[in-house]
Amino acid sequence: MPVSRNLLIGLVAVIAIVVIAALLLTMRPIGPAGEETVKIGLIAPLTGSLAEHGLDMKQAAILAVEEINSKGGILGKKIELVIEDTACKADLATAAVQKMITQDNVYAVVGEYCSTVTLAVQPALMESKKLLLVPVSVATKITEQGYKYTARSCANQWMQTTQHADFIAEHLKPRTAAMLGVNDDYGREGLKIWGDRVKEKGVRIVAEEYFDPGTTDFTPQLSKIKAADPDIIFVVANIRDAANILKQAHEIGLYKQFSMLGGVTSEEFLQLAGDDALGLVHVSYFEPTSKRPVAQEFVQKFVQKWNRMPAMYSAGVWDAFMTLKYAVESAGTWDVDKVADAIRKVRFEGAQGTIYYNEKGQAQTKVLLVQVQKVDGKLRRVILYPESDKEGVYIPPERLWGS
Amino acid sequence: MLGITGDLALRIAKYYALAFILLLPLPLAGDYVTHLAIMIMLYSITAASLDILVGYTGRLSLGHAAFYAIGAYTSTLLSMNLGVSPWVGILAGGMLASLFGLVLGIPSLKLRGPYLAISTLGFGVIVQLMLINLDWLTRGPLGIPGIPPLPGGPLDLRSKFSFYYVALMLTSVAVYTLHMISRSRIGKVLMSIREDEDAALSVGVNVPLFKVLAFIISTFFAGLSGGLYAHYIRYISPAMSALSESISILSMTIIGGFGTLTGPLMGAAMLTILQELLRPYLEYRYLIYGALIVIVMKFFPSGIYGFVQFLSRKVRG
Amino acid sequence: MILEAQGVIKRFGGLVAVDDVSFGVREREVFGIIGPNGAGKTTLFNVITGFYKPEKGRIIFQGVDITGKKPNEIARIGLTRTWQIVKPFLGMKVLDNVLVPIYVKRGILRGISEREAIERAEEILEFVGLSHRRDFLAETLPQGERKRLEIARALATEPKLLMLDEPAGGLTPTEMDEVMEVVRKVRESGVTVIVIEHNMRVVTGICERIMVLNFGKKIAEGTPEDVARNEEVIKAYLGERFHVGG
Amino acid sequence: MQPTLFIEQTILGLMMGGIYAAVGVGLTMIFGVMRLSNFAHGEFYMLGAFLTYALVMALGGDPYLLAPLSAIAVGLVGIALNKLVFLSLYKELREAKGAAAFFFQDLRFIMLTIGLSILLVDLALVVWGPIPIAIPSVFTSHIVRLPGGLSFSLARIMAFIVATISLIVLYTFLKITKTGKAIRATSQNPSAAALVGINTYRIYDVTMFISTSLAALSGSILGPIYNVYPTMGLDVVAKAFVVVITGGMGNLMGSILAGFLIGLAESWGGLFFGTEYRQVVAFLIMILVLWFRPRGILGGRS
Repeated sequence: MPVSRNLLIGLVAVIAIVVIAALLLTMRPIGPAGEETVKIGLIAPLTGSLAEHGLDMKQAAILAVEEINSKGGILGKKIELVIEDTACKADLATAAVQKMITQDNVYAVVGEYCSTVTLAVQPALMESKKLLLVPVSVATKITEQGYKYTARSCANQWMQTTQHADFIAEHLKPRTAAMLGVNDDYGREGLKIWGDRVKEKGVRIVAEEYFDPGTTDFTPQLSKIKAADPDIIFVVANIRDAANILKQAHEIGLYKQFSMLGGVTSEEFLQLAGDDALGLVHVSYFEPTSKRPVAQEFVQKFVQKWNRMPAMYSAGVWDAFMTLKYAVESAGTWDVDKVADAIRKVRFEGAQGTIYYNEKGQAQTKVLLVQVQKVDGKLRRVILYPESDKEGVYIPPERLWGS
Repeated sequence: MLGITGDLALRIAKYYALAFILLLPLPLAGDYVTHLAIMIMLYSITAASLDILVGYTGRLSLGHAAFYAIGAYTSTLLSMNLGVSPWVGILAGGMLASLFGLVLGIPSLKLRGPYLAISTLGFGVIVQLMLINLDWLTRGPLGIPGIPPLPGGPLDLRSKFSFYYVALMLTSVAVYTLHMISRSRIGKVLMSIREDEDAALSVGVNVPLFKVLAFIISTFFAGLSGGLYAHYIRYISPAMSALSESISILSMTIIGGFGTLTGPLMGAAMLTILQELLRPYLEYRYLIYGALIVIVMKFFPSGIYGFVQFLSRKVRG
Repeated sequence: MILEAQGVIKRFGGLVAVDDVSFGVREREVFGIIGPNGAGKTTLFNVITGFYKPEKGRIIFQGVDITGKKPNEIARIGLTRTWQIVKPFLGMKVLDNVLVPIYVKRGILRGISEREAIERAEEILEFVGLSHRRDFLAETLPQGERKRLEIARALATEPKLLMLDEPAGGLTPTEMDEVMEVVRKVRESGVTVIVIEHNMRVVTGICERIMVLNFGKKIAEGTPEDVARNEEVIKAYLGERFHVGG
Repeated sequence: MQPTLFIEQTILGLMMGGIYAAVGVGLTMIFGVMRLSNFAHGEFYMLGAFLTYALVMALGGDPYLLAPLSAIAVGLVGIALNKLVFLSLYKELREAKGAAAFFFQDLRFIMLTIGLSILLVDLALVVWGPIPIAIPSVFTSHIVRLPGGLSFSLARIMAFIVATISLIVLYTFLKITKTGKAIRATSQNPSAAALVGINTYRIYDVTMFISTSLAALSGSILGPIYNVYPTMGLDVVAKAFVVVITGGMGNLMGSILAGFLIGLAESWGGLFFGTEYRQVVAFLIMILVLWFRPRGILGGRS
């Protein structure tokens, strides 16, 4: 067969594919006529190795939108939720966000879980003047780049890690510490901030270990830490890894005080780790047991709808939607510049506590420190700090383990 | 030149020109479609470059994304740290990528089949881990935001509309060049290695040299497209070198139809578009995506290209 | 002497595949290597053409020691082989099969122009009688034509010495005659030829001198008639119920 | 450095090596016999773990008792997939001639198994959800203390024992039974095996069964230790390939040896260069081994 005919077939096919797809992709879905809605996008990892967290986010977003709409929407407009999966991949996420901007014409985007994805989609959103409400990604940089349309509704890495480090240094008074983190942006930044902070307070770092994402066996790292014999072990990991780390630490006889960041605040974590979680001190920016009425209401609605306890990521997403609601209402307009200003002025009761933002769009949420203790024979997080929320006192883990 | 008659070069160039003209009005469909088209073009360069290695030389690589990442990082770091023009940076990225291609190509000369595949996989993982661990150089796992856009003189290449035309031009040139290489003497010699290494040796082909050359050519273009990606998205991270990225590039090459060069273009277009069309199904969509890969590969060993040929034969009777 | 082998030894583990073989090939002759299966003929070919490294011994081609050189280097100085199980570039066109060695020989980047290269390839195809298959994929050719394509591809390297490994193996009598005709023409064009062959009709038909191998050792050398009368050869072949001249 | 740390790291490295070997053996076997680089191998590991979980929920009892059941079930799934997807391709492959044709068939198989892997991961995500599941077992909470401050959970020791036993059983099966010998014959030379009357397609079924059920068994015995989630297979398959390649594709003993080698290399590499370089060390070891022995430590098929 002549070369050129094959080539022609090929190129014609490519063009045909692209053109047909362009037509398909630009077709706008036909919505309910008459009713005016505003679209809000949610991007989250619904597939891939982080899908469990995407689920937390998706469920909270659906709940928040239902809640807002059932109370008449925002400024009389109902919210329509557009959910896209990113699988924590930058290329899928940028395409998803581009679709939201161009095809769905969303007003704002809530997301993402992975900081790397949030950073990847940020320029496109900022240039097309869409609000980016970050409910989970903690990388400090996200709100440090001076973007007006970005706001983060959860504590960032810097806030939670420094406050955690201060608490540990002041209340637990360790002389030496070991650090163990996932070898990605979350773990690296976490260990750096925490290490520098506790060193200032005279704590000596005796081990700094990393594990790659997807690791299931942490005993080699834990064994090195055991040999360094620290007073406390600081761990940055997500739920799945954190539970395994605690289990395996005890397995190889490493019984020490562990402390972690906020990523482990969920019921699933306690189920996975079981009694091995006893004594763990960690950050939380949301406690489902909180007595505050707004939190109570959120938890009750979440459990009613999804039949499970909300994780802290869910609270972050909920508060992101509420931020939008209160900001638009206080601005009295959907004008994006005015709403962006209003976000920096609102102050409201959210699931995580009183929410207000600084100039950079970073929510000044309260960082709680909790310890996993047994209350009435059940594992529970007991708030140790700050004083205003205090539910109990720190108990050295040896006393909790009994023997 | 290189065994391509001017006649053939011109004839193929005509088709590219035709495709170029036909694709000119695409950005009118809006930024979303434009963005996808740009991504398809960047993937096209990468998948076509991989085809030189896989389809023409018969050397399987599961680490091609590493070169894409190396190109992206080189161009980014040069332009951000040393103030080098991104245009020069992209070229430097391609060259550094092909230097790494050389580094990978030489030790893997003796390896075949799955041994080569897994070694290249290992190379991809090592590059990713180095991008993470050497944070004094690469700024670590969080990646690099705020990469400068390509300078376009009067054009603002931050806008997808103008970037599209730059990308279309560059992609046409890059893919046309790859096409010419595949049709050239070098291409034919590479094919002879693919067909039978011993036979190629016995007629005087310096097999090791050409295998390494295939790596160098292939990785150069992967590096180029990585650089373009960096200045387009303006954010890069070590995840660019992940195994999943290499697998998706390889999927485009194979499912499109390897050893044809137009096949990988189809693969890049089809798979990118398919992912978008399946978006509404959220977490269910990979059921369909995976099943489609299985079906295409089961029934059309030469990929979508083979399928299109099959159709065109049917049409012509 | 265009080619000289001196005391070549090749072992595989405990097995001595080629055992101290020495021989010489004169310019412009057709030299046959025969012997029962497993006698070490193909191994000897592989040693001469650089695919195997001998444990001992030297190969001298046109006065140059080529022992231990790489196969492609050996091919480029004018010593080219074919394969017992033919290895045409199946997925490429017949013309391209022949073009590859021409490019390699005459220069990939510069040297021969494309028109000249194609003309040359067409000449060679004409020479082996494959002109009508010029634009076919090699995989569509029947066995006899594949054998001739293999010879054409080897000729395209412009060899001074052509080594054919069973060029008539597995062919029908008609195909066999075609191949023999090609070999004769090759020789007439001034190329020295070494042939491994099983079929004695072919051997006696084209070879001037013959060497016989058995269990890796050279047991006889001479004209076909001399060799046919050699007792050791008869013994070796009778073991295989093989009749000389059959 | 403390000697106890070195000893403990060595033991942990060897234990990891045992796990790598257990996952790798099925992979190397399927390559040896069927020439199939199965990128979906990890998904059978994952399916095994999930099925065991489902069985524990349905029937009660300990996962370590139910693991064989789930392994057999997954093995049957393997056979079904083999018949549905691969069998006809092997018949086509018989017609294939030339190095390039085989290479292209390999590519096709690799892509097919990648597609299968994507499909199966998503299937698990849809059926069981993304949240990691802990399988309760009496063995996980029992910790065995050894002298010198060393200790391991009973589950880990169980896993090691089960893996060892299954390897021994497999080895004996291949050595003494008729089917086993037929498998080895097919692995060495498929066309010769067919000539002497071995039904190679049936051998492929048996091999698929053994390979997938071994993967499932590994998943079932490791699930209670590491928890169960849809992408758990992806986390092991790359390392399994590294082990199998290092040992020589198709070489059972090679895989086992390479499993321990890579396990140790990772442990010691983490000890000397820092744990962030564990994987780098593992991959470099593989590349080094292949530099000197392009077909793995003990040599394998190409």
